Amino acid sequence: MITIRYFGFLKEALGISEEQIDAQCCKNTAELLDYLRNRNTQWADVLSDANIFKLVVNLNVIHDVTPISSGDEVGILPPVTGG
Amino acid sequence: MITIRYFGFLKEALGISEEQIDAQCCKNTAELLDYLRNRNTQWADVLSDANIFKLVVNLNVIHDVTPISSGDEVGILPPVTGG
Amino acid sequence: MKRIQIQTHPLDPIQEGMTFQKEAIDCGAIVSFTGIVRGNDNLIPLEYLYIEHFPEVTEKEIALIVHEAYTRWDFKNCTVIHRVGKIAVQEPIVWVAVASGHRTEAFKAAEFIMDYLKTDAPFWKKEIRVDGSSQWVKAKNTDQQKKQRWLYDGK
Amino acid sequence: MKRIQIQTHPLDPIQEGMTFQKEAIDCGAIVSFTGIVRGNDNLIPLEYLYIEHFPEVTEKEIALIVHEAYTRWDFKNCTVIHRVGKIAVQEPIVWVAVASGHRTEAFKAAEFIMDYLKTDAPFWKKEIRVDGSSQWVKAKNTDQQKKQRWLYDGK
Repeated sequence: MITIRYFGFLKEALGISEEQIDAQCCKNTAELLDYLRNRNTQWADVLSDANIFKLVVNLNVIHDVTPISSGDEVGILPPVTGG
Repeated sequence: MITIRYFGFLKEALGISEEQIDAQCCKNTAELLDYLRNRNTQWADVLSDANIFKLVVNLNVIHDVTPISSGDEVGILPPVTGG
Repeated sequence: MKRIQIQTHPLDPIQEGMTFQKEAIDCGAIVSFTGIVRGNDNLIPLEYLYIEHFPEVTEKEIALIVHEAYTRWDFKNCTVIHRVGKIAVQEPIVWVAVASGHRTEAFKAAEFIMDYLKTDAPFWKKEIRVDGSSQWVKAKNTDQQKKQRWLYDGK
Repeated sequence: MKRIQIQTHPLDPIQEGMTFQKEAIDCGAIVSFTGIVRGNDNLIPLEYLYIEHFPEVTEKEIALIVHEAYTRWDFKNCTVIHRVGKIAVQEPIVWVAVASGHRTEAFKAAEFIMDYLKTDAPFWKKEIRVDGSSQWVKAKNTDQQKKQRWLYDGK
């Protein structure tokens, strides 16, 4: 299983803060995003590129497509608004 | 009489912090500086342009040659080093 | 010495400033920034902010920002404290302090850290207004521009 | 609210910061600068600084600098405190604080005021060293350059 964590407005827009999905779904972070966007048009809209600032795999911010497998945790971060 | 006040290193280099001179010496601040520089080579050296940052007449910083007369106070300020 | 702290309890810039000043041995300059929750930016006044973050990741991202500042300017001490959770109007939300030999380094590093913290550190702000309505704050383009300025105005 | 103060008694940035923060109503950003006497800039360590100024004129010149900053950036509160007389190593010599709606204005105005204070305000620094020798500090070209930067980088 892969754990997915949603932050900020994504949580409320998707109605979920964390979920576990079968690791068969996707070999890497790009495939994971495709998989989630294919759920329905709402997911596709909410998870549009403009709404995703960064992905985090196992607490490391990633800058390129990154392989994922069972046991990994992926965080999906919307644009940040701290300070 | 015109009162002249010296500040910072000028005081020590000239061995004087304040003096009064006859107002007949000079009609304006440029003439005053000439008058003081003509006292001897030491005064000319110490009061060189590089050592004078600004002149103050009656507590107002001046930016141009300014008329002076009896009762006026002129401050001679070397380059500043605060902060 | 670098210190990065995320906390839910109130942030006290005075207390932090005292500690920071005491530790800034041989530094000629201290610049500090305090960010405070404003109440009247919108039509309906704010009651409080709620700030979410990503524990561990936020600290790591701030450490990267401080390190990047350190490669650009020579400074000795740096503290970054950011509050999360519920924060009332007029309360401090973020405090950044930099101590260095001379003033320019401290000014530049503190401003740089704040600009990058705004655009890179995983914090999300939700506004809860006095009428009970609430909304997640949208990221500002002006913050991106302020950050990009440092690409050219590196020092 | 602007406050300019020249004082011979010790300068306490913590106490001043507390007062300043309390008065910064509706401000989202406070930037403060503390300048501290360094002891080891030269071969022979410093024992203390002696600072001379020109009473009345110094205050007026600082007021002009603060006003010039105010024409460039929108800020609400500003305090400038400079100590004169005998100041020991590690003691604060100058404190500048600016409070504004947003951070950039406070950073820019505080740095601008410090840069101009260095080159324009009538203060003169004399170093008294541990071996009893003493010397008036020479004005630095780098301070002139920092000031001139603001002619082009106005905002």
